[in-house]
Amino acid sequence: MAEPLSPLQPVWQPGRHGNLSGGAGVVLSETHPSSIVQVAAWAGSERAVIEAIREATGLAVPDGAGGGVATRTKAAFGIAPGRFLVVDQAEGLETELRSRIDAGTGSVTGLSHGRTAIRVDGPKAEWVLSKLFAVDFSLTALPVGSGVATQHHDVLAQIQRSAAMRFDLYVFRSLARSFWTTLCHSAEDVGYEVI
Amino acid sequence: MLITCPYCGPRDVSEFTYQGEAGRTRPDPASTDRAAWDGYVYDRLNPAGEHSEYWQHSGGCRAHLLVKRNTLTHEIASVAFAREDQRIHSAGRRGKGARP
Amino acid sequence: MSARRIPDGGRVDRSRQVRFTFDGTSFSGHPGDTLASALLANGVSLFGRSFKYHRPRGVMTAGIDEPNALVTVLKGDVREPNIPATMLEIHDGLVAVSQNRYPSLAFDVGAVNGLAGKLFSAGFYYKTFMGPVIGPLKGTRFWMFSEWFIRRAAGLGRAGYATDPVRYEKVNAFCDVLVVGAGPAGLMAARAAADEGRRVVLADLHARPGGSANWSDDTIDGMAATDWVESMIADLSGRDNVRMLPRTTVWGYYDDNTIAALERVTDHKAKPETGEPRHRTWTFRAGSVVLATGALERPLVFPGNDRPGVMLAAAAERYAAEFGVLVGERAVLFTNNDRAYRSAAALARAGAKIGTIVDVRDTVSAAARRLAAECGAELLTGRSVVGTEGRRQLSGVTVRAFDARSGAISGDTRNLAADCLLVSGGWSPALHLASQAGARPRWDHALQAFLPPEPTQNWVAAGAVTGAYSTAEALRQGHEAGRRAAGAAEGEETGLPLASDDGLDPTPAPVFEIHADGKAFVDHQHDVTADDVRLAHREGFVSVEHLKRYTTLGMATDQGKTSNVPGMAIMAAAVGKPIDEVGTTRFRPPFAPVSLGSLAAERHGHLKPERLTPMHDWHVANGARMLPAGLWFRPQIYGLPGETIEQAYVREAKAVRDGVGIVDVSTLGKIAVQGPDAAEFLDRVYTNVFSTLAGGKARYGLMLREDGFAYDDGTTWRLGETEFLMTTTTVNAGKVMQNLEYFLDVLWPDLKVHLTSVTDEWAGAALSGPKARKVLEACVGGTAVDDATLPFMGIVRGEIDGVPVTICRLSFSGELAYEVYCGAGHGTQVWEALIEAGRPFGIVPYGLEALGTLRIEKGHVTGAEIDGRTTARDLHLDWMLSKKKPFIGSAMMDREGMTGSRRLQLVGVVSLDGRPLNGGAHIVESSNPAAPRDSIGHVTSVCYSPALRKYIALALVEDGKARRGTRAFVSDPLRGRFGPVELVSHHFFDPEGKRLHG
Amino acid sequence: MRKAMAENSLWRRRAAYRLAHRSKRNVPMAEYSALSLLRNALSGNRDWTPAWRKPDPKPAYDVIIVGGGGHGLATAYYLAKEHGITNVAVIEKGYLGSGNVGRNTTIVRSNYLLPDSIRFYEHSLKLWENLSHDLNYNVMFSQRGMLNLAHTPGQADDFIRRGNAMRHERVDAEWLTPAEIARQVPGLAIGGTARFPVVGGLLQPRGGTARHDAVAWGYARGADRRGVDIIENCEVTGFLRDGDRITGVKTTRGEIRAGKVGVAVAGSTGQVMKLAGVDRLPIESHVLQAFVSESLKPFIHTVVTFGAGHLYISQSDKGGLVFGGDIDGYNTYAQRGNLPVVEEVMSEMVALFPGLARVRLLRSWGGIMDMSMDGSPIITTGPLPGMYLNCGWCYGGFKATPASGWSFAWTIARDEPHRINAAYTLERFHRGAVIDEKGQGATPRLH
Repeated sequence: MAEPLSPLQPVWQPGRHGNLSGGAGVVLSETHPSSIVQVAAWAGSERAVIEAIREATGLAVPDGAGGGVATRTKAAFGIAPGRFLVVDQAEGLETELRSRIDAGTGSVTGLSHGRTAIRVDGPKAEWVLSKLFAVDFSLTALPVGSGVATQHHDVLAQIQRSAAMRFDLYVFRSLARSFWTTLCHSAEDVGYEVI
Repeated sequence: MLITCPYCGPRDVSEFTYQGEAGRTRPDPASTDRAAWDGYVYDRLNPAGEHSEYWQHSGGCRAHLLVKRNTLTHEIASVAFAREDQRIHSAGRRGKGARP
Repeated sequence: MSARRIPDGGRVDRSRQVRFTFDGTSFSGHPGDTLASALLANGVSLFGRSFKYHRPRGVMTAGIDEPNALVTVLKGDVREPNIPATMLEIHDGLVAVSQNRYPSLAFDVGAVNGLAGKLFSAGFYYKTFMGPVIGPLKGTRFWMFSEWFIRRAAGLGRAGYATDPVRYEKVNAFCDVLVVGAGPAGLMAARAAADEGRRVVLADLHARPGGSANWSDDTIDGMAATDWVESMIADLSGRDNVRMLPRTTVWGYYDDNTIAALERVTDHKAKPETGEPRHRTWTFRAGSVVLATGALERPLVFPGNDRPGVMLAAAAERYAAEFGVLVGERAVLFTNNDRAYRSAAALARAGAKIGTIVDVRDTVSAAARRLAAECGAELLTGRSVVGTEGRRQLSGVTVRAFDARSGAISGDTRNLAADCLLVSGGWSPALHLASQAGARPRWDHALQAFLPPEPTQNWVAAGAVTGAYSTAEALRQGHEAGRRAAGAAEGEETGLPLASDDGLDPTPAPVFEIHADGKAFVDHQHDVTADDVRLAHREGFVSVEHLKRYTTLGMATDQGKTSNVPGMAIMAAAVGKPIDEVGTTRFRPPFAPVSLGSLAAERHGHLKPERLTPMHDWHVANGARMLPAGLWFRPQIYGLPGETIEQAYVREAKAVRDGVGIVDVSTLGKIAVQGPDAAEFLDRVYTNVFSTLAGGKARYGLMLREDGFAYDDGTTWRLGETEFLMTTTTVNAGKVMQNLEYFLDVLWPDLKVHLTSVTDEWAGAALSGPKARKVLEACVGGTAVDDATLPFMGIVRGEIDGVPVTICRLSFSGELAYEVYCGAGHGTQVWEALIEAGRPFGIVPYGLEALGTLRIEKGHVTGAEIDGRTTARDLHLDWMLSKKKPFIGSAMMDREGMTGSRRLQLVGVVSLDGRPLNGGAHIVESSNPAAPRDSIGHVTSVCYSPALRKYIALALVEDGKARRGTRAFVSDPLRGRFGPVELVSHHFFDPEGKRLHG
Repeated sequence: MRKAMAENSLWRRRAAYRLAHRSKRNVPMAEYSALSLLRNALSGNRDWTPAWRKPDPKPAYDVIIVGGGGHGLATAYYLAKEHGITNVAVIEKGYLGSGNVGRNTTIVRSNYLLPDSIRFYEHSLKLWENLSHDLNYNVMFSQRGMLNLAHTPGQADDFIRRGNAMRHERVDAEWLTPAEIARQVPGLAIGGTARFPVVGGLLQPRGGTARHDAVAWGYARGADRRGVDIIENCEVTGFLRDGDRITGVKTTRGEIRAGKVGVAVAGSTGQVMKLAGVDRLPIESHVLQAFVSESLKPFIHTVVTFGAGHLYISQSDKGGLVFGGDIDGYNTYAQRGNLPVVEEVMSEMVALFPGLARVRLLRSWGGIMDMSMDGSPIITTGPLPGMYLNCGWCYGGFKATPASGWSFAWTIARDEPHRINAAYTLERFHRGAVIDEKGQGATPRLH
């Protein structure tokens, strides 16, 4: 089996672009996680699901809306009441989670192909994202690890702050190419590098 | 207009889909009471003042919210999850310092 | 007016020259100049022509309230009309032209309108141009004939058709305190809020923060006001919790402190940086707002008050102090208040001769008298300017005695030579944003001004906008407002800078108009005169809204900033009521005009994203003609060179019936329905039963709306005991998802069901045709695909080219057919593998047209038939309406309006004249093509059927079922098609469904 | 305080001065014409008289119309003109025409899909075509054409179906090719890089625009000249009843009796009907924002709608581009909308006319729309005896003004609907005989 094909391929232009007078304000990349899985708990089973995520990934998702945690290879964060997006660079996460979450506890939905993972990294990341989303991206409002579900017009996005100046965006695959183009366009004034 | 989603915090109205008056009661599915069905499907209170209504946070967590809003001033008195069980079990958002 | 640049003073950079053109003539100015200041410095006095009478007009203001000096900026073919020269910063290469004149600004034939001024009184067009009641010009013809000329005479600048190539953007900003206006009050507020550690944004519409401190002769904190501004800017811009936004007009105050502003990012630059937008829309969500928006000076209304050379007093002061431009050598001041004496003094200091000060008041404060003496001006109290002289520029004014109480004019006329008349009628607080926020302004009798209302949202006002016109008060209010907005505890005011006190009386005399002979303009841009206002009163258009609408007062591009209050005052005088009883105007967004581009922001040139299937690039590379379907793009046909659309789809459809074809079905909505109650949930939302569906099987389902009309259809697959995959139509996918979520959250919260959109997770390819199984057999591993393993509506899992796939045997085409789903990232890989495997069988990719053809031949319905007005019975889908259980729509679907023979019912249509049928054609019984009437239905879907070798269609026809086998006619007057058809069953082809069982 | 009083008296004195010096009071209301305009110009425009009287309410009328908007005034006009019922009062809570008649985008058309709609709006269009003469008031109805752009073959079929439906009802409709559209509407993004290329357009040549305020004023003047009392600043606070029967209204200016009471209050329908004890109706009140650009030289001649979104645009005689889009989509009585719709509409404007990015938005405003459950209006007797109801105009009420008034007058005068409004009942919802032009069902924000 070949590698999954990225929807961004035809518009993928590695290198530095835009106004680079102050260096590249952001680095844009696609993170290609092999596993993107949504886990949803029934009301009352939230803790059990959080525990299952911990067992499957080692990630301790903090309780509370939008709470999350990210490591170099794995990430998890709340996207809705009782719902979490769990991401792993490695394959097999859906199977792992399914084995730990039965129908009485919640449901597990594979989205590894359906979502495209885009990383916006750099000192101007908040600036660039604030052009597209009506969300307060300041560190106090959105601490490291936590996430939000939001939208840019027709494009729904789930966004996790994976480091102080780094955001991981999960957008619908069918819209990812258009979104990428818009994102690059929005980053031109601060300069961006595609890696 | 901002709606403070109990899960996501205050968000712009553009992230929400209006789902109409919340006060209507759907008749029992097997009911053949035509007047009751007519009332449910077609009739609205349409008050000038406080209005109970549903909004879906379609551009966010997708939960339906029960919103009490004044139709004369657009002031929102309260927002809660439409589902009781979400009201009970979902912790409020942390770190959302900004006031609505 | 013989304006000129004075040797020093002002805040322009005299060391550098900026070259620009106006009406084709080259001029130069300095960085820091506006077009108005630069042209004035070059001695230009004539800037434009008025709307109705085409009167020559100069510059009246120095800011956003300018009604007269509007220009069009040209960037190549791209035109930007109606820009106030007072707000336009010059840059090298700026090209500006004047407007509303022909052939030239100096000689404008439109000025002939002025001769018939009385005829063109307010509302004259309502009383005439109706034309004759009979004859060729009856009806609307005469009006439209007249209108042609009126439209060409009206309008100001000309917009261009060329695409604006620049970029616009929007930024969402969250802050604790937004301060609007960076005058003394705003600067203080920003600093006070920042001191509390709040996130502060300070926006000001001018290039330089400072407001009145940039041009007044105040001292603040022991230094010149301009130096104090510099120190405040240095302080604030050094803080990382403060964002300063110059050139940013806050124009909209929406609900919940959602505030819109326009930043003019590059308008003042000869060349923008890479990626810089021309305009940036800021949408603030502010915890609280400080409105420090200042006040606007208003003119007095008197005959000849529009002649170039008549200017607001503070504007003249500002040109001298801020731009180093003296607007006249011999000036007269005409005022009803003290503050204007400072303007006269400033001009005198700058080198003008202030010959006379004409004050409508009998008595004037000592402080004002001192200023008059300081300028060496003769002070004429109890007098009024009653006229002006000059042609295209002022040469003199006439003065008579005036009784400010009765408005009576008396005594001898005195003529004063002047090249410049400074006018001040008092000040109007700029309370537009406060009013937009939801409440009514209140009238203050002492200040003769509308003041901000009690806040209905979270804002605080500070400075001149509250009617506090002294700088000391502005500083104090600003500081306090900043602290309040920041939520700081009440405390004593410490560290407030001291400001000079001019000792002047802030209250003006209640005089707005000098009622003498001649055209006295209230709304300069729209040429609304005081007589027009009185005419409106005479004809009963008394309420402020009627006044505005009848006379067009305040409807011009300056939005009445200088004219609203005088206009209301004149109406109030006519009615004999105080101003506030005549009414107040409710201000609405925008405060000042905003570019459409800035509001489109990043959507300028990119209205909607393109939604692409996983195989999109393959389709394009293989000659598909793509068709938009909502946001999606789908192949319409894969045309061969020289083929028409019909030839292509007929070839494709025939290939399916004869062999095998493949179509991309990835756009179908796909919803994961998971949970212990998933089957129960589906029973409630579908008209038919799903709880009996076995695992590994699929079923076709139909949904109704609550009102009982048909809504959507699709197949739903049972993947496990608690897991289903629902498919919906492409167009309804989003709506269906939201509906289902509503049901779960609101109607049935007790059901344990989760819904997730997985449309994008799966690539889907439908393989159809008698040889479809052979193709699968050639490429599918891990499972058999024979009839026993994969019966009709069965589901198996296997792999193709090493990729896991799920295959369901279902058919839209009526042929033996399969839908093959795999992870979207492998979509193209699997698609290509299927094509490769199908090559020996002559596989053909097919598009929407062939897909439509195949389903029409089978009589399957889609969105063209399920159009929101049809019922399941209309579409002969009543067999799907379960009687064993209630479902969404079941209680309402049998109402009398939804049943019976008058309903439009689905039928098949066969063309009897061998010519194509058209979607949207109607069906009629009468055979007369010349007078088509009495439509009995319409054609919904059409094709040439290769299977039947006929043009066929589906149609919705009154009592259609009963009409099967009868003749009718298609009538399509829009496309000139009329012809005989036979109405038949919608099951055209293989009605028994033998073929899909292979 | 003393100062305020002093000024008060100052105003009064000046007004008295003006009044004393005014010549010729109470001249009869003049016929408007070019000649009268000239005659008055020569006398300094001092002889014009009020366009309508400002009478005090009488104790009783044959008919009271609640709502001095376009529909209410038109109803009064046609009651007097067509049915000889002149003892009529129109009661308006604010200034005349303060509602949607002065807040719309002025489009007049009859390009509907369903026969009931076509017949009604075509009746209206025919009245429009002679309205200026009929009223002796130039309402500036300009038949500059109404063009609906289609962007996909499927949409083209839908539009052609509609155009054909019109033609079968003897209403004008034409199909234009992209090339023809390009000639008629310069500056339009038709093909090329357009995200939604134009594949054709449905043109109703007789459609166009009118001067909205003039319609209110013209009907007011026309009704007034026929004896109707137009009573402004008079708010209905309740209904007088005799058992179930409505016998008049309570107002802020006293009780007024009437044989019949017609309610035509658009966005305020819910509030007014509650005063009559009717708590629930198939109506939701929503805000629709409208926009006008700065004044420009002629840019666009025809009225154009964008089919890949929701946008309609025309240019006024003054030169402003007048345009609008969707309703905000939530219940409201505040004549104030929010920013997302503003941005959506502007995005569509520049998508359709990419040259307009530099043109500036001058004004925006909001009107309250009485959105019905099927997108079609209600003009009916009832729902209480002695009462007549006219509502549910969604955002299509302006063009309907003449026919709405005409058929409502008929319904009031004869106690039964005319053929053209017979389908617009309240009980159609009960029977499922909805008139759903958009096929969206009982979700008002989608109509």
